[in-house]
Amino acid sequence: MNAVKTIGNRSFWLARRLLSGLIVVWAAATFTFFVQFLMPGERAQIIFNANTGNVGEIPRDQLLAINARYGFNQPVIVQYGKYIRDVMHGDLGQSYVQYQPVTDLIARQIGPTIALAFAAMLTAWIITITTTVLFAGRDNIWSKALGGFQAFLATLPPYWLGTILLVVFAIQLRLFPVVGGNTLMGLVLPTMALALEIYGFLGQAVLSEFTRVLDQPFITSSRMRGTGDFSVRLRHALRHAALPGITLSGWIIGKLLSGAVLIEAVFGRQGLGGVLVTATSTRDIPVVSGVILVSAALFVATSLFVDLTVRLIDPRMKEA
Amino acid sequence: MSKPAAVRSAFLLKDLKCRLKSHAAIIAVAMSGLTIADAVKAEDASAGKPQSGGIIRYGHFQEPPCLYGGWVQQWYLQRQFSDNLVARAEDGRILPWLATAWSVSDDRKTYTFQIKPDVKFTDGTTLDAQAVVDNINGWLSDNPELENPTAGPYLKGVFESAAVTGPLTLKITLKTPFEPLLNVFAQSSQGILSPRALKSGKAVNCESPVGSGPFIVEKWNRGKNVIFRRNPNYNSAPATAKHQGPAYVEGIEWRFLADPTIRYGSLLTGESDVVYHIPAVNWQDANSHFKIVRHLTGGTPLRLALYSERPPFDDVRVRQAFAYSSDRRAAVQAAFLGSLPYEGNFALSQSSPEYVSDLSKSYSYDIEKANKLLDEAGWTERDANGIRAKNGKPLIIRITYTNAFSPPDGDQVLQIIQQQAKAAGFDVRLQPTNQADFWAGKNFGPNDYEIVPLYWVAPGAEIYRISYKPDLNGVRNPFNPSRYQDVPLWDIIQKAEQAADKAQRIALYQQAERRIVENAPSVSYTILDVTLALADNVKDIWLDSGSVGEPVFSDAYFTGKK
Amino acid sequence: MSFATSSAGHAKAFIIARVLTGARRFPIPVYVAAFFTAFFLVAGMAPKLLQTHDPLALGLMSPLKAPSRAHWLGTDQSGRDLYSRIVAGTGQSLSIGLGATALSLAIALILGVTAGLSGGWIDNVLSRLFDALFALPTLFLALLFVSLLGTSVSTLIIAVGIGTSPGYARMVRVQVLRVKATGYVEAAKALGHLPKDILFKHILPNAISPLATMFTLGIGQAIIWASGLSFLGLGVAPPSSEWGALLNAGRNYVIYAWWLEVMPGIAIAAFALSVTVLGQYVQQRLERRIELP
Amino acid sequence: MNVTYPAASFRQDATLPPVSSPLLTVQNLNVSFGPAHSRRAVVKGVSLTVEEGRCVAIVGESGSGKSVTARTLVGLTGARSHVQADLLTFQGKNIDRLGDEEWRALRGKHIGFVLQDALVSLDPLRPVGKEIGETLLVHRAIRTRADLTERVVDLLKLVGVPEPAVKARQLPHELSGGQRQRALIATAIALDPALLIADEPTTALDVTIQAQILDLLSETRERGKAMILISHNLAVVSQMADEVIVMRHGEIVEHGSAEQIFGDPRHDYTRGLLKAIPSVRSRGSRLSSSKAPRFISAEGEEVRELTQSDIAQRSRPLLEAERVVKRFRGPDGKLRTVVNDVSFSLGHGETLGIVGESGSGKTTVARMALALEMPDEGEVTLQGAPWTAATEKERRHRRSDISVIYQDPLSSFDPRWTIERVIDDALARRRGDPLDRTSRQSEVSELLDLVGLSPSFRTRRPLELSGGQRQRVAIARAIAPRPRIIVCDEPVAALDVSIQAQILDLLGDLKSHLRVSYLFISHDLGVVHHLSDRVLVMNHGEAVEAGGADEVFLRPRQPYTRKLVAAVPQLHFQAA
Repeated sequence: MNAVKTIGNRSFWLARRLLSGLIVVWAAATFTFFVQFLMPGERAQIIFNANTGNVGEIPRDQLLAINARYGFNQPVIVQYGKYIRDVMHGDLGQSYVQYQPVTDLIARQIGPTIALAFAAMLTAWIITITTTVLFAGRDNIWSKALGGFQAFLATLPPYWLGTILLVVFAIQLRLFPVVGGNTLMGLVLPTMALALEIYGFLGQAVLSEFTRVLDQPFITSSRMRGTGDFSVRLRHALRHAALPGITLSGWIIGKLLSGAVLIEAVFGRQGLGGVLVTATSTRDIPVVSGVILVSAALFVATSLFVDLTVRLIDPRMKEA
Repeated sequence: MSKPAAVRSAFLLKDLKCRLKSHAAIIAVAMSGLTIADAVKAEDASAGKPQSGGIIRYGHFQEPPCLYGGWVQQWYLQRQFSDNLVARAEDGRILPWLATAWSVSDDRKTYTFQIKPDVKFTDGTTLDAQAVVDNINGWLSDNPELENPTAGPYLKGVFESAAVTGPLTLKITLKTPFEPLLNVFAQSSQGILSPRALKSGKAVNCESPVGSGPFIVEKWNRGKNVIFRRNPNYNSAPATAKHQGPAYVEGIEWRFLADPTIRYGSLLTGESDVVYHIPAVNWQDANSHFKIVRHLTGGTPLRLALYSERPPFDDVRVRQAFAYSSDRRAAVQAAFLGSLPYEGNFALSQSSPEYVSDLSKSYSYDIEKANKLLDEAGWTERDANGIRAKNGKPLIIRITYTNAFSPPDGDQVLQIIQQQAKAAGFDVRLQPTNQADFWAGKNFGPNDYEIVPLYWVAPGAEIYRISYKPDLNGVRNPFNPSRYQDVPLWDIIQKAEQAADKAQRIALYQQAERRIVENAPSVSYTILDVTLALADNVKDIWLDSGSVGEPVFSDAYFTGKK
Repeated sequence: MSFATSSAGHAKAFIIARVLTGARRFPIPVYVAAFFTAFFLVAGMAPKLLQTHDPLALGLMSPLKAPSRAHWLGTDQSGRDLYSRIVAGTGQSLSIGLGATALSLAIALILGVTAGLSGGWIDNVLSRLFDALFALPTLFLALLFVSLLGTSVSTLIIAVGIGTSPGYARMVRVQVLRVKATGYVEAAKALGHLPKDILFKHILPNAISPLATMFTLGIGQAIIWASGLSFLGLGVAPPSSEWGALLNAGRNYVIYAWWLEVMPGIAIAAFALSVTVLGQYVQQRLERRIELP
Repeated sequence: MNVTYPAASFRQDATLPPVSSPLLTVQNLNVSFGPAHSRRAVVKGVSLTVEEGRCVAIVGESGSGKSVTARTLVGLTGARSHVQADLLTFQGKNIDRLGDEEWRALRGKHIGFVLQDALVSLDPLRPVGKEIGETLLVHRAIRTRADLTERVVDLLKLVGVPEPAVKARQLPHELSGGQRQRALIATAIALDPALLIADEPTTALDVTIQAQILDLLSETRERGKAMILISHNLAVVSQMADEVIVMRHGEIVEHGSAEQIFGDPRHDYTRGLLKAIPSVRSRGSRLSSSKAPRFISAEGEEVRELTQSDIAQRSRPLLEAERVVKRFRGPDGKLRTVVNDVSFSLGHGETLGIVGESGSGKTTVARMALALEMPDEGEVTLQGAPWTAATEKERRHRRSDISVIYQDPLSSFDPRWTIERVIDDALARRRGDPLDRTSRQSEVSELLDLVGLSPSFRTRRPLELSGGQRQRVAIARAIAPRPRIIVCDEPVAALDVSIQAQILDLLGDLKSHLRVSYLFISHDLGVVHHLSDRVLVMNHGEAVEAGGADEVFLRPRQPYTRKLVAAVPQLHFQAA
């Protein structure tokens, strides 16, 4: 009976979260749809120029033909309706420039980005957990230095760090490939560049909570049972300290695409970031909208995942 | 220095293309036939016999949206998988390729071509006269799927028809004589593609185009590389090639490494066998460690076009003063660190046949002359910062350029000019403009700039027709961004074009050259190149100097163990 | 002791003594941070005081010189003094950092306070809006503004300011909700104070003060963001030596002339870190008397 | 932890304790905190012994060093501490130079420790079964997983947790307060340690639960184990202890048998503590030694004469709640009735005590009286006029008639504001004559004086005050607008007994001099009884019993009231 209630609660919560996630994605889609009208330049002109390498006025008949082909001559609200309908059917349109359906373009580039983001996040967590458990809240110099070190990492521009890592470890020391692609070794440096910045923030959040938790009565209580220090840190404090870190991770993932754009540029990697920058610089609006939409959806999905994780770790949240 | 000139040339080419509202920019590049200059040939005959095998890892620069088309980045790629009707040698001679022989009628309006037998596209279909005719008709049609943005603007005005006269013979008829026809056919964007494959639409062909060339596109990993596989049945190498038959190497991994640090770094670490454009800062290093293959282009040099239709540059003295006000030789040395030569001849690149070398010494840095000229021109007022003014109007010079396309090396020259010209009282302002804005025409309105940097690659002085034709009969010449209107110059150019005698033609062109330099509608500083750096164990990669210097890998081979 | 009767000298001595004894208790990092912050502030406001060379003066004979006594941080490809260029770029970088953060916080404050105070559907709509904006890549928003407004310092301020505001807006909202639920707000209500008085006297000051640290953190982050845009070629026009532009320009020289890339990066990190350290310290000092342990 | 030892020669003697040594011996224990140059002594020269099977209680107020003393016995005084003792033996072994490993072997296995408030002393993210199992696992007391589960369930059964198998898998917050505390005790007694230290084991618990927990601890003791009980609550201690140690400021003030301490306290401090406990016997007398303040304003006239209208209104109740009902929506979306059909009235100069355990709805009633919460049914009227039924705008100018003192004054002060501003802010709401700036300033001083604070407090901020000082400021703020009613919501629950006595005295003094009425809410029957004229007993949102204070507490009619009264621990050895 208790269990039934819990499940009921959870599906109610999940339904609400999914709904608000959909609203967010819809809002992002709407936003990008209307933003294209703010961008300078007429769409037919951009398409024509992109395909022919031209600029400026184009022949009127060409303009009309393109407008008709893409439906630009219809009322905006009709275009919007069609856009939303297509999006709901999983059709993000056709690139103006690249002769490809947007979904194909994104599908092919999303893998490396997700791999990078995931690897960076994972690495950041591993470093966070290791350094926190080993050094946090101790009465020594390392413990004091840890927070400062993290703050320092958080203030390094990640692409700058990436460049330095690339030159030092790939070009000078030749420990890692310069052109890494998606090989494991090639992933190391971009991952570190991104992960160290994430660690700067994540580590600080986890560290402060960890330090706080170490003073909690239940920690003392556990020590009073004879539990060893390492065990107390790992079994008790870490779980608590991880919670704000997980929440923060949700935020960071949302910003990861932006960071990945720069890191991908530094390391010459494939990825959504490059797609977005190229598309923006060529006003390839369907691609821009598509990438935004996908990243918004990713963000919503990861937020949901984060919330679920938090609720898994902290069952008290179920009741909140 | 670093992003060597080739990168820059590709970029500026694109800029110009955008800006000039026409396809013709591409044409101009396509005309870069006579450019040879100091191209280093990959000879190395002593290295022994070519051996088969290996995959060349080539670090290229930019990735185009489609594997073939009008942009120079697409030409580079198309050269690998398609063959042209004819080839063009460095010295400008037209040599056989798919056409084994051809003849031209006396009225210079009908061309008859004999096609090489037994050539197959890599989809198995036969490359015969019909296939060539289908290609040509497609280029010049209005079908956006087939239209050729290079050949179209060249030929649409003069082309009448193309017809098959036999399985391996075809005839092309023109409305009026057009001497550069074979030059056009020799350019990579006019490579012949499989008509059957083209039927499946541009989206498919952009990803996996089918030609008859030495390599087959196996896979295009967008954002990363194009994998080329050797065409094992290749039997249609041009006469300019070093050998006939299939390529020695098994394939090419054509990587897009836009970042110069990574590109050159990958050569340093041995991850690439060949890379495009060496960063200027690494030029010395590259020369001492790697083999350099280089092609300096002809046509106009890289120059600053001064808007001469309105003040301040409507006054020739101000233009000349601007030319005197900067030490461009030193600027080029500083920015390119020797990877590109200084070019002081505002009219023509040093690799052009009509080049007058003493002109390159004109307008050497002379701040006193600049001041004197400006005083004469009436720009006598000076503000606290030393900026001149005339009738209360400050001497502001805005330079519009695309920062997305202009690597820091190029910026550097502009920044040096900006700083030096200040001493003469010019307030030079840089207006970097991103690619998208460029396409939307931002900072390019008639009143938005005083200077735009540009170049136009061509074989030689014939480029004057495009760059300096005045607006006659109300027809605006869109390719003259300095808006320099000089009817006497135009007369000289036309006379040169009509001169039958070569020596007389050159003399006339040189007369035009001197006139251009004297009037300074533009101020040049360097020229463009295509440069590759090769690892030691790679031999016989050459640049197709008859075209725009596309790298050719079909003769390349590895020495030693690979 | 009565200040009315004590001499001014007395009071001064008292204050000096306080400052001295207080100063002894500053941790060393705070000293370092204060030094750097002061340095960059002077560099931002009066660059000439700190420059050793004209940042624009060309030295075509001495390009790409490694750091030396003549050029503390070396020279760039045109022989310009890198140290002086970093100093010269400080003003713009600081404007971007401060301006973007101020704009971001202003937007966040208006929206966050509105959402937090209103509750109900307004809160719901605004919260979803924050979510939606938050879900958009910051870089996209920045790209958008750059293409709408062109490249300049003010564009970077607007782009970074708006791009980073949804995150702050969420924090403000949470803070407002927190303060709204405190006993002192209820106590003020129980005393019969007007809602607007409660808003300005209690809710705003208490909701904002924990964000002060965020502000100092944000300045550094805004500079980093802006330099990221410069890196993509969307920064301020040359010959500006805004730090991001220096980073971007230095990148191509990194193999040969490492200082061109390393030094501006260190400048960014040093400033961002100093401001953060100082901000946290000042916040701690100020809030020690009023913050719950 | 930084332990320094006395001279080696002395140590050698100490390592050879007599055969019939007590379980635990502490001689001259000193503990200090902080770095060497600014060391702060918190335990000074404490000596004690615990014999097998005996219960020694350490009593003291906050800051007395009682908890630190206890923690020294398990080596958990913290990283910055400095411990020094002439002798520290447990089971005949020296425990003052133990290494980390040795301490761990001792903790949980030989010395069990129960902290106060299980909600924070059990890991909120781990099932209680795991926490109990931890003791067993750490000391390798079980072999298999099934063994572990079985032992945990047995232990939960032993401490009287119902459905032990189910509860073992639940998180602390899913258990009731009493069950939690039982589970916490189970973690401490899992390995049947020779010594059990219980640090405030019943603080924050309702009286009925407190009684149960004390019973449980007594059972443990009856099994022959020694115990150190630490508490601020003398009544709790008097029920359990064989021996009592009274500590203040880190020193032992008095040490003796329970009979002696409670029956014949020798030290003034001990006597004061005993006297400070409010109860039925203390009614009408002062709890603290403080003098009643002078309630004379600067002008020399007595504050607040009764006016004609006051007298006219006297016949009517000031505040009246008429069958109020309040429901809240729970997290599961269901409505829960928190206050059900409660009526009461409060007359002029009267104190109505509302007493009940946590969750009884008493605070919600207070909030409805303040019109901070609106009843779903019924209404509250103030001075005969609609109160909860009025609009906030109408209410606003009448709010100065009714003010409030919270349990946690700290959170009710804006942390940024100085005390002066806090009180000034309330003064600004005084009805009638608006005060100008200077008169408000002098009024602030007067109010501070009235609540027994010196004017130097004006510039302080809430965080810089002690708990008792804060509550005085809260009172000053409450009386500043000259209200007719003050709602006191658990005003002394967070205070030490001596401070509590002072505050209760102050409230009593103010009542008689300002002629305000109190709506006094507390869980502490003694406090309510001490102060109230009439009493309302609440349980699960309903009014169980109402009537005169003596009537209800001395002759309770309802079973719930009886149970409540019975659960209150009584001093077993009340001084004559």
